[in-house]
Amino acid sequence: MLVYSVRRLIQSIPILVASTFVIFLMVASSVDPMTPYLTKKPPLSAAQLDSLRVKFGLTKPLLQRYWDWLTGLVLHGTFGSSTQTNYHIGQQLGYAMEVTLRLVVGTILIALILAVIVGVVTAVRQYSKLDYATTTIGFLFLSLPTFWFAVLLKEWAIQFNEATGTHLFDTLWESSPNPPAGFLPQLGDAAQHMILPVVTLALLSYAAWSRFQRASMLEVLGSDYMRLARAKGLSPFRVMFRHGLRNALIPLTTQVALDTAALLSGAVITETIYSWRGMGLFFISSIQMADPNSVMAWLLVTAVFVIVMNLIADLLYAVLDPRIRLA
Amino acid sequence: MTTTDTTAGAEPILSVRNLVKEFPIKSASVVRRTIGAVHAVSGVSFDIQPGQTLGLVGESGCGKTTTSRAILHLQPATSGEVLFQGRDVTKMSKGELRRMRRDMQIVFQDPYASLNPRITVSEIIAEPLRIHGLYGNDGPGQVAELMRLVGLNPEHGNRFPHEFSGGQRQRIGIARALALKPKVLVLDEPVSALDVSIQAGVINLLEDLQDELGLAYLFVAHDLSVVRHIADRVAVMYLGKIVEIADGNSLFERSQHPYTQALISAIPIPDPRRERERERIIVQGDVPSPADPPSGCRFRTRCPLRMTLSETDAARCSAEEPELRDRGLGAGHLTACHFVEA
Amino acid sequence: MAKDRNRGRGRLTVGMAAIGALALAFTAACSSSKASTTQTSANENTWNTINTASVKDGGTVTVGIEKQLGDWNPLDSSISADQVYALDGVYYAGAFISDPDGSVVLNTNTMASATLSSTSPETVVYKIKPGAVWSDGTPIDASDFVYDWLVNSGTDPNMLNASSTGYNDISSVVGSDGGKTVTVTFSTAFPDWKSLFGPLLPAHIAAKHGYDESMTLAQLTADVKAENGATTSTGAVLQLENSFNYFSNTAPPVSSGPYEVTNAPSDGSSVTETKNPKWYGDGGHLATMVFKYIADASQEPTALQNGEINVMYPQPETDLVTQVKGMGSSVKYQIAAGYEWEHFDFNLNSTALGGKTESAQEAADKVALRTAMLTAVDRKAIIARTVGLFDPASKPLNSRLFIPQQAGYTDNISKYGLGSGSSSSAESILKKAGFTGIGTALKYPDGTAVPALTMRYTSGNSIRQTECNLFASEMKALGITVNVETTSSLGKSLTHAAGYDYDVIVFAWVDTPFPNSGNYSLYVTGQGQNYGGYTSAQVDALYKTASSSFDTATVNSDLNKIDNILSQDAITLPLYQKDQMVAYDSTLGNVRINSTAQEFTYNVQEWGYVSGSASPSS
Amino acid sequence: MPSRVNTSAGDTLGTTAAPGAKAAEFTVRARSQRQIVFRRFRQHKAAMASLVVFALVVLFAFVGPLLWSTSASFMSNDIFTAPDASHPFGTDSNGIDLLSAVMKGTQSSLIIAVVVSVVSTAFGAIYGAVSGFYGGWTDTIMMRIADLFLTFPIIAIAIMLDNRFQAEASSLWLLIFVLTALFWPSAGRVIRAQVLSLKEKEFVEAARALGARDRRIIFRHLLPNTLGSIIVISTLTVAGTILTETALSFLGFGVQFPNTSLGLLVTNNQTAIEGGHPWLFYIPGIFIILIALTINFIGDGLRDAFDPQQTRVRA
Repeated sequence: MLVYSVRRLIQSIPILVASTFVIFLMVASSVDPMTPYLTKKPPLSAAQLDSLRVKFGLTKPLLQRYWDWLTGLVLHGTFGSSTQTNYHIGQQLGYAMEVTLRLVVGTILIALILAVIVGVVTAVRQYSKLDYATTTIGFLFLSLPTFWFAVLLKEWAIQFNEATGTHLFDTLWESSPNPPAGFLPQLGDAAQHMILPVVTLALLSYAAWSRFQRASMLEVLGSDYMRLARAKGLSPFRVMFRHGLRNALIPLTTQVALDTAALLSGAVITETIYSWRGMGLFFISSIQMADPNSVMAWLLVTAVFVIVMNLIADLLYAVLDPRIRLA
Repeated sequence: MTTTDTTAGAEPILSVRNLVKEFPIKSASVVRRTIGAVHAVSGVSFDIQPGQTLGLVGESGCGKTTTSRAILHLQPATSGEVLFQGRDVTKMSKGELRRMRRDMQIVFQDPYASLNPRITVSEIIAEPLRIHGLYGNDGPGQVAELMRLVGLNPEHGNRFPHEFSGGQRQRIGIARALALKPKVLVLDEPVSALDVSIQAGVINLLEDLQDELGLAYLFVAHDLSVVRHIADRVAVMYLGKIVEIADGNSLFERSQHPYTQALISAIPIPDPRRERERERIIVQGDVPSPADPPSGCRFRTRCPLRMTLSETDAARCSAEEPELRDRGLGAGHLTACHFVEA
Repeated sequence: MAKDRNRGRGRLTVGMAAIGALALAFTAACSSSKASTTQTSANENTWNTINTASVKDGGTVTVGIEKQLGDWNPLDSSISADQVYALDGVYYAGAFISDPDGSVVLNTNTMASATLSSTSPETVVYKIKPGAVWSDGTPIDASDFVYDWLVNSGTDPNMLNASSTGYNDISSVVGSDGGKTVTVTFSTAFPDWKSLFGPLLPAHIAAKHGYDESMTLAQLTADVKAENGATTSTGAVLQLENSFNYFSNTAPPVSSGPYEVTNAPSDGSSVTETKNPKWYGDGGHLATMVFKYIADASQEPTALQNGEINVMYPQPETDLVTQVKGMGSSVKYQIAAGYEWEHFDFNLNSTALGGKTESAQEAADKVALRTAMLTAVDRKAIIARTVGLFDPASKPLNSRLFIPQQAGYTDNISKYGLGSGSSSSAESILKKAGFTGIGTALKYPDGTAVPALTMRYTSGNSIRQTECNLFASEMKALGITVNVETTSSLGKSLTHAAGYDYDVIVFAWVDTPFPNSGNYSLYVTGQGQNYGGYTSAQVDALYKTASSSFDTATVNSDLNKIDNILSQDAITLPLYQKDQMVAYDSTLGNVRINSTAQEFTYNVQEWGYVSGSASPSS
Repeated sequence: MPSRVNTSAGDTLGTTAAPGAKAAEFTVRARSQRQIVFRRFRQHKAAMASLVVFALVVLFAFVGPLLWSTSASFMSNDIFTAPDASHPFGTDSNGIDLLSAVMKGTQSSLIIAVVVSVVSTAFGAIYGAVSGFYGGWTDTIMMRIADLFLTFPIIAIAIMLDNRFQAEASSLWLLIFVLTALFWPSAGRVIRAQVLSLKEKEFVEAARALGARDRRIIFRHLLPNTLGSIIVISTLTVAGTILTETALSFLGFGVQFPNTSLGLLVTNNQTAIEGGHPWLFYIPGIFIILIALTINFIGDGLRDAFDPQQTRVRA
């Protein structure tokens, strides 16, 4: 397993390098850090603009710039300097990751629990009214545009707050600007802020996962060993959980691992609507600031997420399913 | 391995010489090196005369299917020669191989898996003709003729394989193999997947076709009973090697090798009374791993004969590999065992 | 990149071209209490007094900001939004401030006086109040003026200061009277001297980070010259840059305004400012101000409604205004036309509309074509479908160099019929000039077809989309095909970075209280903001005289002459003043719009919860 | 690496029955594959209903404009009128009739979705089949390239391409290109996984024994056997594309004026609920949901129809 992981990670290195190179070319050709400076009123002097070009490394050949970026990353662990003053890319990316992680962990927990329950119940009661109802609801969530749903949810939350005269839902930010003192009140504050974005993402993610869980549960239920277990006279509960659920969870687990990569790279829309300064907003603001190194840093981290989560998905598969041998 | 299967008579249409097929085993370390090999086929030699049938018999995993694939170059051999009409298949170019395939065809074991479920039967049978550019204006006629030849109703040509029974499917497979009018047909357990009641029908068909078209068969099977009917010569394989090869009658009547004897003793006898009295030779233990075959005689770990031998004789089994040669029976009856001289 | 993808975000990113005014870097917060009593504007007598209230001490105000926080140096060119400038102004005071009505007045909290003592050579004498100190107790004095001058002088190209306008005309800054009197002498006349010495940076802090306080301009010039164009500075020049960059990268260690930064998490999510204990001026009622980042303007009203912020100042738009109106009595808001104005601009580099030379641009057929096109534009119809939807008071703007609040404002547009929407006069102009195919497929007098024109607007900006649509349909009525396309980077399009890619464009400029120096770069040949490539010897000459005159009446008359020429040449058409908006808890007093680059925080020391209200305590 | 076959997509068809299941040596008059699939699909009530609704939406988008004469770009003087007889869907701030705008938006959303779905699935399937068929280094390299595409966060790429090419390329085709780049690798992975198991089937070996060339094996024997998956994937890609297009529009990088799409309509009116004209937000949104929902149901029906495994449990 370890050997396999190491080999996979080593295999990923050329992908990463190739990917950074392609992305570097793309970023270099589309994100011009000079843009904001070209239209200042009053304008910057030509000498100042030249000085900026040097500062941003635009006077060097493209390959040289890529090499500088790569060696900076590999030798010094830096993402290069930002075109913004007082902006440390690594540090800001760290904050963004922490914020996104909070969102993602909450989302996955809720979505996973929902998905497993709904998936199992609908599989066991396949073609029942309950199955049709939950399937329809699931498909409805699958068909909702994220921001449309988020806007509605926010609207309802505010109406709820106003109608009840409470402040149960916070509509913005990951915490209050000046959170209350003490651990518990702070936790409560964070929880209030988490409800809406987490519910948004969780409902949208659970829908796909519950379909997945239903499908694999159905497959397991139809398998010979389940029939055998039932024939042996084991209690239905025991059959379902010891034999059924355990095996049916395998595909879902790997799927969740894969989807996590996408969530980690930033639920751009959810983060925008709820003003969570996570990975998604980091990227959008990097583009708005026309800051190539920020964009590069974000893309690199995202690529690493994808590769690592892919690996984890494969490893999980092997751990959970003894029939799979990694080689 | 210098001994060859020397049946007197005409020039063989297919000669296999010292055929070896090994599958590499890769290490599980970070850098994947080849650290060993599965010795699936370890030096097999035989000849097939035109219009004759060679039965190739052995347990599952003994290498007989690999042999048949290597002969057709579906899995390239590691070493050795496969001479088809005197020309070495293993050294053929792509184009030569394609031409060779017109003359040497294969029928597969599983009539369900070997037919593409998405294609109609007439298209399946027409495919070889199309591949080799022979599907002209009379293509449909040829296909209908082939279907009739194997006993299928040509009107069913536009149906899909799943609409046919197992026996019918195997006939489709045979019709496909015959479409190019081959000279040699490799039959890879063509009836093992079929019900016993249907097996006879297919075997009869194969015999009729051989008579009609003058085909040579390499008939691969895992038990001797099927081969008995159809084979002119029979080769018995154990763990990648031929342990005994002889004309059909000679093998069944005068088998020398303990393994062959064990196989023959396992054939059920239709008479219940005799069947009850039949003395069975039980071979003990499991087949050793082909990745690490026993030294000397490969059968020695399970050999009933070896248990009766003196210690020195038994030591010879593990020290020296028995040569496949005439052990006193003549008439091309070759055996690979140190202790069976007649 | 500029991507004001929705109307609400316009404020943040129209930026690139339009915002610039902040670079004029004048003044800081802190005003005298006179703001609540004086009435100076001729046009709008409530500009400075709206929402005046007596307020109590204490309380916290949270302000929503649409930009990540962390740009600390208001003089740095990389500072990218007026939103941030609003915040920086709270802790760095300057010599003058702009009141909401546009009048530039002395910052009487910090300054005792500032007088123009001579015009030849131009000499200004500033007297700093004796009690004015930085929050660490160091007096605000002449050294701060000298530092401001040196970093803004434009001597060092590697110093990325936002603007050198005016500062590069100064020959000396001399302190006397223990540093409390500062005498500034100019080598070239700069009549807009009140725009100088806006935010003053603390020279004594700069000294701790490399700046040599004995440095003179002559020295700096000599050192830079010695570097001979090197892109990396050395020695004293580098030290000066380091001190400048220190202010960019570090939350201000000291404050000269009513509040000082006490908490600024490095993730840039918020800035908390508390009352400056050494505040020497009037007011300072609130205990704490929090500036908090919000990703998207359209999220602000809900945040205000939900009590998550107390003040917001988004770019107003229909839905947003409706939403705020719907919030009832708990929220007050103010909408007013400001210094930012929307306009259609021709690209004279396009041979269809002009050419590179003045003679090509002045060719009779081209002038007629441009005049006819602008005449056909119905500005009232545009307003009715855009800003008029939420601000019934919106009306066409009739000057390119002044806004109605300013004394020099004269109608130089409608008398030429531009923007009237009269297709009949447009057609007669074309007919008279010899055009054919009017209303079908327009041809120049020489018979060649007028090619299809490309018009661009910032993608996602639906107001501009409407404006372009209307323009296109009006041009179609004349027989001109206008293809409306978007640009994701207004800056790139304007500067033709990817080659010349528009014939007509719509965007906004931000005016300043200094119409002369503020608009110089827009219409003078070869200047940085003259994107359309306009060239007129007459305009250049008029600007030259206007730039050296100290007589406001002469300057205004010269500028209006220029404006008339621009109308006659029909190179651009102002549409309307863009509205500004501020919305806040109704219990907050003295919060009001200041549409100058001073921003609405100009009087932050006066802010507070209205006496008697149940204010949220911190 | 263990191959994860998407369990929800149809496995190989017609080869699942156990050997000897039909022992009789007489002809079975069985239904053709197509008939079976069609019959199973018809039994899926939700899918059938969805098919009808979806057909109506398509008619609405493509035939509607012929019957409803108001142009989607005509700015009338009726600003912000609520839905009534003359404007069944109301109008927006420009006085544009929302009914015609929704028709036009639906039209372009559907065109984008279908083009993306067909191109990405076709390309992905061929790519996956080639990769799986050749295996070894070819497979490793091809799959790593697909991984490379997966590591590019597509929204990021869209934004950057948009930034780069907007002046030069038509945004609609750029959008289609970007979305195709987004969806093909997943199709490729699923098909590859199937081909990996399919190529071990004897009929592939049979074809090779007959002398068939690689191209023939891939296109004649492997890909047709993944048809069920291909159809299901391409169906679901339509729903995915519609939603992704909406997301891109929200971020300002989707279809641009003068073109329109459902995503752009909703984005332009995202504050309309609070602004007092909620129909501008709800109506285009409901159309997006309608399309995505019906497509999801149709995809579900097809999956059931193609995959006999799922129906086995019914008994």
